[in-house]
Amino acid sequence: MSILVDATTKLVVQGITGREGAFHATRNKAYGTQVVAGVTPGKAGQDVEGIPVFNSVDDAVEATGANTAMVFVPPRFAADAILEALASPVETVVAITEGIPAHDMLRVYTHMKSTGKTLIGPNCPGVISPGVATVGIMPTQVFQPGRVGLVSRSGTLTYQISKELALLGIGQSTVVGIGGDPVVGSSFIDILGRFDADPDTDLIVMVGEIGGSEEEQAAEFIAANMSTPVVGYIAGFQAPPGKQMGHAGAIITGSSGTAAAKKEALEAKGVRVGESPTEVAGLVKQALTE
Amino acid sequence: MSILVDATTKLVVQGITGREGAFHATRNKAYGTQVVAGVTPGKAGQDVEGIPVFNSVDDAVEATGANTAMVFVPPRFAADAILEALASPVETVVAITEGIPAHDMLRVYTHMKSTGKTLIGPNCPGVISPGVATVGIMPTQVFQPGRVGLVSRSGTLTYQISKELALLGIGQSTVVGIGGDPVVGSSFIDILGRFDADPDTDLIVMVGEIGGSEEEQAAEFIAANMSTPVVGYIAGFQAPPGKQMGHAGAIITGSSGTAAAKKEALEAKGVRVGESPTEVAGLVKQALTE
Amino acid sequence: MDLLEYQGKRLLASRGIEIPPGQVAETPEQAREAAAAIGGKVVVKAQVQIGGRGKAGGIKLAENPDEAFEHATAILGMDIRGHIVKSVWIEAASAIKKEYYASVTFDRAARKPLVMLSAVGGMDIEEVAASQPGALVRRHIDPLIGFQAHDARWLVYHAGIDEEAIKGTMAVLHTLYDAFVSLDAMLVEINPLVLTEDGRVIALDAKVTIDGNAVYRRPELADVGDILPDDPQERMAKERGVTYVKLDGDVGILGNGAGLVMSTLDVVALAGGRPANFLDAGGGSKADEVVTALEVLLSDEKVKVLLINIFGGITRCDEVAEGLLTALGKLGATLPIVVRLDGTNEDEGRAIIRDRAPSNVVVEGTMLSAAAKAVELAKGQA
Amino acid sequence: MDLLEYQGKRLLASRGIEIPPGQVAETPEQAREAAAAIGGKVVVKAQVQIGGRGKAGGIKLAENPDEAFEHATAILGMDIRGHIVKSVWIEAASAIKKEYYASVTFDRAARKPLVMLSAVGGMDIEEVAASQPGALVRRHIDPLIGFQAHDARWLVYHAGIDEEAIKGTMAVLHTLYDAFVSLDAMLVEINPLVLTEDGRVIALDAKVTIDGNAVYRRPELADVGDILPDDPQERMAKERGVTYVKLDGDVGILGNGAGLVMSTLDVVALAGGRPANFLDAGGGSKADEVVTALEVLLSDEKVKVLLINIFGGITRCDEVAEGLLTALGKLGATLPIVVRLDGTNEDEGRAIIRDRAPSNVVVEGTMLSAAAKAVELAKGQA
Repeated sequence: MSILVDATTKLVVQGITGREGAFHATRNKAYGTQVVAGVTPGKAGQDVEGIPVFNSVDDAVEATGANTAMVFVPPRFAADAILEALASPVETVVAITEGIPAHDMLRVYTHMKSTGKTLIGPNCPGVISPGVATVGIMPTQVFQPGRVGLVSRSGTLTYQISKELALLGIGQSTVVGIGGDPVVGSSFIDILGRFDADPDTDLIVMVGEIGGSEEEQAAEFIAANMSTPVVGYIAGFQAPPGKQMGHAGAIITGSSGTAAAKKEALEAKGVRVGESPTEVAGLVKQALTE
Repeated sequence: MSILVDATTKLVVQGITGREGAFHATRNKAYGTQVVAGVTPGKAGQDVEGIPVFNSVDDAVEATGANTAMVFVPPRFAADAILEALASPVETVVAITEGIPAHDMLRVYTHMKSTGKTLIGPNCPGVISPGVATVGIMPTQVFQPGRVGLVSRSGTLTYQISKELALLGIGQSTVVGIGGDPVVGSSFIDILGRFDADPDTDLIVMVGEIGGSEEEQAAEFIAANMSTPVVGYIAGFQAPPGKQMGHAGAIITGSSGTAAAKKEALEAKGVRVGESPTEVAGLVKQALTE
Repeated sequence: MDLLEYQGKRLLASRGIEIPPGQVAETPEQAREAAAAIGGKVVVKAQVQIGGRGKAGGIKLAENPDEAFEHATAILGMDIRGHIVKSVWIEAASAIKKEYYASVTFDRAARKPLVMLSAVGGMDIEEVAASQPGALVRRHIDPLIGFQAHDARWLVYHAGIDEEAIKGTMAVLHTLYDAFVSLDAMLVEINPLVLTEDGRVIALDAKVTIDGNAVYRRPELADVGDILPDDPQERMAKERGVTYVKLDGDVGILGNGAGLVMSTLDVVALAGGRPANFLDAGGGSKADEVVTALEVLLSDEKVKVLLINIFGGITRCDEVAEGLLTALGKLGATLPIVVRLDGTNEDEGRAIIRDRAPSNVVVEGTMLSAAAKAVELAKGQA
Repeated sequence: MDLLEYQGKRLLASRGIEIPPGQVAETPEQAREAAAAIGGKVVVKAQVQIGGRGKAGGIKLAENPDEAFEHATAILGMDIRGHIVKSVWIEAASAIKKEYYASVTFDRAARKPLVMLSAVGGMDIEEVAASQPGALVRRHIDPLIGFQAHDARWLVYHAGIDEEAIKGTMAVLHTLYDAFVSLDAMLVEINPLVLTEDGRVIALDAKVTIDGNAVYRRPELADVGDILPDDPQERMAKERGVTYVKLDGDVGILGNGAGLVMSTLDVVALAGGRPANFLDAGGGSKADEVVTALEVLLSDEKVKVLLINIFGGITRCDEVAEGLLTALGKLGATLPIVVRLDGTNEDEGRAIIRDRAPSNVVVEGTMLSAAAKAVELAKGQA
């Protein structure tokens, strides 16, 4: 088992005829994901390495039964592409695109909530259920099947922690990159809840970073609602206050956004927090053998 | 029992210091409704016949525990007033105001759906649960307590049919005027579903008119989902096609909007339809004694 | 509020949709001048608030200004299904390659705006919708998100718009939706939307209906104005803000509330009578409105009997009775009048009629008996 | 993208918020001329992208043009917390009756715009928020419905805005929200918003931050331009589109992906070292970006050791290795460089370094060991 992405996932890739879209659609397919369709307006009838291209997501769904969309279109057109997917029968949308205007995402997010559908990202590496399927741009060789769920705001840091877990022989049920933008479709809480309900996830690693108050909110949620144990990691203890750190999101907003405050909030709710990726992997190992 | 309005209703009247607002707030209170507050911006601290006035719905709710709002503000400001009520803890909003621009209501309606709250109206006479409480402008003397639910797009026609029922000794659990505007907050189907779930409603009278396809949709809903019997009435058999008849809504849109088509659609689903208010009352009497 | 073709076209043109150059003319001479100014072949089009102008002979092609003069002479003053032609729109004739259909309207059932597009446009779009449902594609829009690029793409691809017209049609759809919202319209329709021989996408007609409740906040409609009906009663009713529709019977009907009035029409018909009109004095009718309404009805010579059916709610029956007496005193009508008063202050209202009304006014206790009485009296007058 | 006070003010003024008349000056002479043109008392205000100007002496009242000249002379060139003052804004002094605070910003936690208002404005709004939480009222806005009249009413009544300023403050709030949306802003803030002695509500300051991802669609920002930092490395990084922040240590750090770089900083600190910077070459770093990033780092004399920490995903380790060789060839750096390469094509990347890199470059197998090695080397250099 796994969450969000599995053997029943039928993927339509929006922006499939672009360089990145074509590259990752092909790679996702090679990993075993059912990549059933692509969309590029005006290019219906073409194909990308055997994946048929359609003019609209609706057409792709009608012809192929796609239930998940991955968005690879450039930032200026990405909000429209996400809205198109949300207007179609597709249930889950994974938006990889980086650089979408925040106000676009505010509108898309608010609309998405009223549809009851799921959006992961934007500006995220995607979702992988190791050994089963991957939707996104994650380097698949880093991951191995297992029973630890991982959710992260950061891409490469996710790979780092997965690597540390692998060194200890620990694999993942699903790894979810939720993205670091100011407005993302799914929060830590949304994903933690899904992992908690997944019978094949024994423990969850939550990888946060400075800025915002999502980790603090997650701490409350974990204490109030979850039975699956969580191990936390927060990046940015050495980050200077008030400076923007690459992710538009990583701006410290008052004391609540510091790494120390986040660690404290999590530990106050019984979540063990490692100070380095290596320590996190150790804590996971320890928790699993308790 | 009853629906929407009952002994637990605590009403805040928006626009209470206007002529109509003050008049009907006072009348509703005299009937037994708990009219706990009024709102007129800038007039906090005043009162209308003992009903305290606040600057905002939030303040009114905080001070009085109001759970229902009635909107009496002029059409140019009514959409804002409904949105204010929806943004407050109030759960049910009854909008009496006539003449609200349709595009305002499109936006308000779509927003309302995402809040999970209930809006009755606008351009409606309100809701009465005879002998218990009334919210709106209906002449209370026409109604008497009983076990027949009544839902109608029209005001005075509602009174006429209630009068005919009274002549046969039949009272109502609740009477709901949903309003005749192109976009209203609650449809026939919404109200039929509530009546169907009400243990103290034995039969429902649905009073429709020409235009739109709401009655046709209701017929489908009744056949598919309801156990409580329904008696129907449609006004407008003699209405000329394609002319607007007072209610902006009553425009015939293709053959589906005619009174004959609506009657046929309802009868095809087993709903008895009277051709005059008198006949409707007779059908109700007959159905109740079967 | 329905706009005339040229009014709608100008509003669309000001938002960026291309229309052929044109001018309004109210006389044949103006039509000739307009045709001369525009140059080349022109089309002379009757400006009336009703469809089917072409079939009725209200649209003519003119080769030159003199022909435009002739056509305008024929068309001005023409009666098209009850509408007298008071102006014509003279516009340059277009070289048409394809005719499409595009509209944005209000779908009451879905409570959403509905955009429709067809690659098979032209006069009989309703027939297209009925006989080739696939040829008219429909897409609902979330009014809070608005019309998006993907909506436009979906529509043009699914309607099968020609490749060379795709970009232009998508632009028209965006503008049409913007017009729908920014004009507080209930309908904006272009039929036909034309692909010209030289590859432009232009509007050859425009039908725009504005929400009367929102005109106050649309200053660009200030000089459009509402067009008064030609029928004298309908005109009087509209001037005085009363909802009135003329029918072809002889029983004049006055009630309060649209539903009750429609029901009254039906009950009169069931009793074997023929309603002369629909007249709703409003749910909250006061004495003044009753007087106004009676003035409208009594000015119609076809009305033989009057049926007044009032159910008092906000309306008080005694005020209605006083209004009736005032109107009768002022207008001195002698035709039979059947009155039914129920609801708020019904006893006081009935007493006023009984005690002070002239003998041609009778009170009935129920809607059914009042209708029967009115029909009986109408038959007696025939 | 942070705007200077006067840029923000002009954008608000163009939307209808009143500001005092003013001019920008880049020399004391221009300041004198501006003061003369404005007339009366003026305020000379340092234009820098950082708060706390007043406390730092960057805001001065001038009684006349000569005083404006003197103040401008003192303020221009001043270093305010690392920002050099390059221009001053000269504006008419206002007769202040009350100071309020108003802002619209982005609440990440709620994923909604947040409007804040206080009747206790002025410099230390953060202290007000901390010490008198009730004095700063907050209201979230649904971005699809937008800011409504009831939101404005709720804010002014709950903030306790003075009666005479209510109407003006509500108008400012509407405009402020409109600016937030129509400028693609992350923050629009007026502190203080002032009620003047003669009853007007005007903006005496403006802080506007624009979403860099949306600048392309806001033509009115075209001539605003992004302001380059004064620090040479930060300036170079910004010019080349690399995310860089200078810190005060000696271990230069380069990684791909903000999270991984932050984590690298932490691990270096845990190992006892002091990071010299944050530098994210991007999640999808290519060889070119590595070269650029290295150029930025190597130009900083404080950097004694370089730690390169790459986890290849989209980024390919062999390309990073090639980029490193290219940069070293070009720049000829001799300081110790610790490289850790993992992920896509890690073996190829490591082999390139091992086989072809100069001897000052060492490869480590894990992030932890690489950090330890870098710290050890830095201490050796000290």
